[in-house]
Amino acid sequence: MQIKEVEHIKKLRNKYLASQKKFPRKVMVCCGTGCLANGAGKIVDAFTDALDKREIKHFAVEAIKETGCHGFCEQGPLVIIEPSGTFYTKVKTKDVDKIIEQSIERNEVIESLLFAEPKSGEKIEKYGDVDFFKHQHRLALRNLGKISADSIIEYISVGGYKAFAKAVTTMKPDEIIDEIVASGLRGRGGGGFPAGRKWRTCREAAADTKYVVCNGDEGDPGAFMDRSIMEGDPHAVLEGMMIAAFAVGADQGYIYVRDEYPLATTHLQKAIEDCQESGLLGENILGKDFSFSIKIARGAGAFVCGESSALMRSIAGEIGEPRAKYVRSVIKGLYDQPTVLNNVETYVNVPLIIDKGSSWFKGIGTEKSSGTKVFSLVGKVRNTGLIEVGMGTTLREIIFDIGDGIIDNRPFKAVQTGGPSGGCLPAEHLDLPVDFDTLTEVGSMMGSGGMIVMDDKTCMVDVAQYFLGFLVEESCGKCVPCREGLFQLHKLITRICEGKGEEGDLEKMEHLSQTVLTASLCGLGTSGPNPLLSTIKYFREEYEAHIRDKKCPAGVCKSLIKYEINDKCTGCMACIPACGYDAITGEKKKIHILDQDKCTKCGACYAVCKFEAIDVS
Amino acid sequence: MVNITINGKTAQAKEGEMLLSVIRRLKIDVPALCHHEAVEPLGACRLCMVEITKTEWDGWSKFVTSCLYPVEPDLIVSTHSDQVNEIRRTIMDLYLARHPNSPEIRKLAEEYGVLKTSYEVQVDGDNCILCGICTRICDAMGFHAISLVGRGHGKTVAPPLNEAPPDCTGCLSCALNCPTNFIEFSDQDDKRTIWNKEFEMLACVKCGATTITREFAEHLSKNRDIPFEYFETCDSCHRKETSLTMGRIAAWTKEAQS
Amino acid sequence: MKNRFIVNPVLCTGCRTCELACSFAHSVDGQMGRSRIYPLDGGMTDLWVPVTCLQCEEAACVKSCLVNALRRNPDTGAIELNEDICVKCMACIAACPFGCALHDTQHDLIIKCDLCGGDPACAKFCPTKALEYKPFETKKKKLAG
Amino acid sequence: MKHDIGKLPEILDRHPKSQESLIAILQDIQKEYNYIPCEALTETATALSIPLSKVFAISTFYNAFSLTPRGETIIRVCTGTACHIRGAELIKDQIETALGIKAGETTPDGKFTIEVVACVGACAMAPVVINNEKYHGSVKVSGVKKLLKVKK
Repeated sequence: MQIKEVEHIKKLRNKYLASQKKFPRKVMVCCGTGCLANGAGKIVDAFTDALDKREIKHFAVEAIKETGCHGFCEQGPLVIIEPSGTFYTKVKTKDVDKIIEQSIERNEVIESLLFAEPKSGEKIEKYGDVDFFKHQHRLALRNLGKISADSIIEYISVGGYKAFAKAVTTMKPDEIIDEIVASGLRGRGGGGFPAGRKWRTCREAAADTKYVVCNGDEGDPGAFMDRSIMEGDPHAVLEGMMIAAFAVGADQGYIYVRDEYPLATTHLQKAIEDCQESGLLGENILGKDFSFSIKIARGAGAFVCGESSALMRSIAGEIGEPRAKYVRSVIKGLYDQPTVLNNVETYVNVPLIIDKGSSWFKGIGTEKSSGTKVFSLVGKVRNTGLIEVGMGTTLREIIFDIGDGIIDNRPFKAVQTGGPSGGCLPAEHLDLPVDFDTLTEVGSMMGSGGMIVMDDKTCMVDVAQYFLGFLVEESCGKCVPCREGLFQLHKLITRICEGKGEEGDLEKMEHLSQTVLTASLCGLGTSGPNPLLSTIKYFREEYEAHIRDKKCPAGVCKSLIKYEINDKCTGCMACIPACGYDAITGEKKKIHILDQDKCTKCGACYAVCKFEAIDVS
Repeated sequence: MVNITINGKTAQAKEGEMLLSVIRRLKIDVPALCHHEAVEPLGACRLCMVEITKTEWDGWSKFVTSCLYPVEPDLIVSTHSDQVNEIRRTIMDLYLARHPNSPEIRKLAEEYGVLKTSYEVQVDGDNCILCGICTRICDAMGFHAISLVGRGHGKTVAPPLNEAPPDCTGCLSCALNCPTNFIEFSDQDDKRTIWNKEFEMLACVKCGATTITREFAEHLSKNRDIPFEYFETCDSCHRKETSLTMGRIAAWTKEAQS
Repeated sequence: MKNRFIVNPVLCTGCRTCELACSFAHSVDGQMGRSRIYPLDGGMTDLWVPVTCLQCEEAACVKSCLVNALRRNPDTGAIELNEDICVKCMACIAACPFGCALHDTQHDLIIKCDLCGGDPACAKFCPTKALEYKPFETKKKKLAG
Repeated sequence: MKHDIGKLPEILDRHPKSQESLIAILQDIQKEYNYIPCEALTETATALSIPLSKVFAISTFYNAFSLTPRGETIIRVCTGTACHIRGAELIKDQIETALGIKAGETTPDGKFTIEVVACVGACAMAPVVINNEKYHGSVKVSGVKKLLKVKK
């Protein structure tokens, strides 16, 4: 299948769509990492096996689609029957025969496999009617769950590479950049720098060689949108990069993929090979004077490589240490050449903007942050997963409408956005419309879109300590404020968690944070104290409880809590083997005894007790 | 050449040259622990930070490491503003917590008024401040014998695999340029030891005085096209030789003239 | 025509004025530095040779410097050492076949003659004109003139 | 001790001989041997004409590389924010107690290595533990022992 001109894309598309008409119903099995972990692979096998055993009317292997992630990983494996959109969750292999018999052959709905809204218990039949999906506006995630993840023809069948063809054959590079500038698209990786301006600077920079780089090193713990997109819609990433390359005049692209994402690498690799084979990558693409190829560079486990200059050094096979960027990487980037670097989510928006126009895109979101943003809504929220909403949606809508509120109806305490560079926002900011600037104003950050919801059982001091610990581990160690400053901040906060905090520690930490913020070399350091500062700002009394009263109100910090067995204990003996330290003794049907001297406060007993018989204080 | 203002005085600088070079040329004392002119600036110690602004920035200023900030026209630089001094003070405080036994660190910290660190002292800390001067010089000399190993707080300077470095020629540049004199070596008789590697010192064929290691001399001779016998005589014997040769020539000339 | 050092050992009395002048000219922090020139015994009675750097065309010291701290000044022709760049590896001292790159042990500096930037103090103060710094007239030039 | 690095030439042949390939080569070596034997580092440096010190620095900078042999089964505990909030610490503790080693260590019989990873991007299923390549989501204290028995 060779694509040498725009017509070929159209022809391929029509031919494929016609071939698919044979199947009145299709089975979409989510094969994102989450669903695979829950056994989606076996579900696909079960469907194929069923076909081996007998002939099923209007159904064949071609109608089973291994799709990308729907974002609702917690409910996986997910199976959707199209075109009706019947939505089955937590499907098991034993359900497959039933699905084939009832839903595929007879077009019936299997009540027991439907998703029940956690709050109302109401069973919802169609995918689009579930609260989790209903409130979303999916642009970047447009194809996730709709097409076979690694198939170029499926991508083309939903309009893929149409925008690229339009850009290359009908637009001048400057027109493309004008369009991106007009759309107001800002970098989805964290900083929110206008993508169009970056492209223009790169285009104007005089150099023979230019590069287009895609940052797929999603390092923020708690964020996984780039992973899902790379796994589930790799061609959209390539298309975005190809348009960027044509616009800035680059002939080589790189995608830097995290080491922890093997499936993303496999799918991207296949997508690149398919494009090379069909002629969408290579020399004289679509018959034009445009050549472009893309290589995958795999990361090797270093958070700091999400920083642009470190990432570029890592691509070159060097140590991923950032350098000072008084000369920007768009002028002097990879191999000292002008380089456009955007992240995965940014690139997948590009084909949409070219296809539908900048004014359409500008109409979504807020004035200064146009378009949508994907968030990974995780933590103590009922519906966890990957969601996409228009910029300006409030935190409340995201957490309570889409996320359906807090697990076990506990009170909402805080939401952490922006990963280790961001901050924790308390309930008073729940009505904040989320965009790049509002989050920064209140001391947090958009970051790559991690959104971690916390309830009253989450200790904010512990959260800050967690992030500082993470950053100490991940600091490259090049500059002193970050290497030594974050280390000392972590020491100080650890002492507080251990009940050894002293008056004045908060002020000392705030003071040291200022130097780390101002004097560090790269973004890791200059934003590193944010989780600490935001928690001190909004949850100061919790810190003071740790320091003054030596208490952890949330019952998390081990040195400040005590586990005790109360009289609700039924003597079920479940906690005895759970305790790895022989601290609990007891007999059947008698209240167990916890030896405080042996207790390490690991919380295992608390986690296994079904009778609320263990108190934390 | 462009004009910039440093601490209220106008100075001339080459456009694109690093700000620290201009500051040092003016003999303004700005500390820097990771800077060496022989190698590319790194920006690791952050002590050379200065505050910069421009008239058109409308009161807004920023902090930059002068060692790698290229000069721009009309820059207004303040090398010792209150905030800059505060940053340096905190950095020295952090250094002192990690390297409490280094005389060099103690002295510089004292200059910024830090007599005792406010932070937790690292008891088992060594005096390596991870400035990378040694490794960068080693790279610049083309040996690449040692490198910064690991990352973050646990980073160290070490030879590959923590064994005697195969590429080291014992030139000693790493040790002699270490700002805290951390790198150990010993020169005894005709043996030099550094990085757990032993080297034979070349001895002067005339007087027996030692000069550089045999490996270093062989490297220079081979890669830099210098006759090896040049290295076999020490500088003082070379000078004597020179004077005798010139003396003989002078005597002949005198003879010829008379 | 560029100036050159012209050394005439026959006139040298070994008075060591050049050495003193050089030390003063190269002071370090206001203290006298180590001299770059030494009148040495020429091997015959009453013959002294002021030994100093010849600024060789193809200089071993320059070749031996792996960090390019030694560079020729295009105006004076002197090979000058940039002390800030120098990493003190001693390669130049070991490489110079005339023994004219020196180690100032007192200030821990590598030193060599820099022609005082075009007006060498040694020649200026030499009482007997054993050392002169002046245009070198070649025979060819004479013939042409 | 000499390590068998017989597969190395084959790995090196798969990649262009440039510094750009270094990280990918190291990853392939680690995949083959479960760690990076030091002989392989030296050979790689020679093959790519990169100073050994640089190769050593890179192999120690990135978390993914291990220069010491690891267990047959590698248990990776995700400690990303979502997992942390949902009790990854407790799960880690349970695994450590069950295997009698600390994170980063290998059991004396060479069967298990526990590694802590910053985030594996499966946050919706927190807490997550990966047994070799197999993901386990929503891990509970009661499920730890069963999880450790799973062979690849």
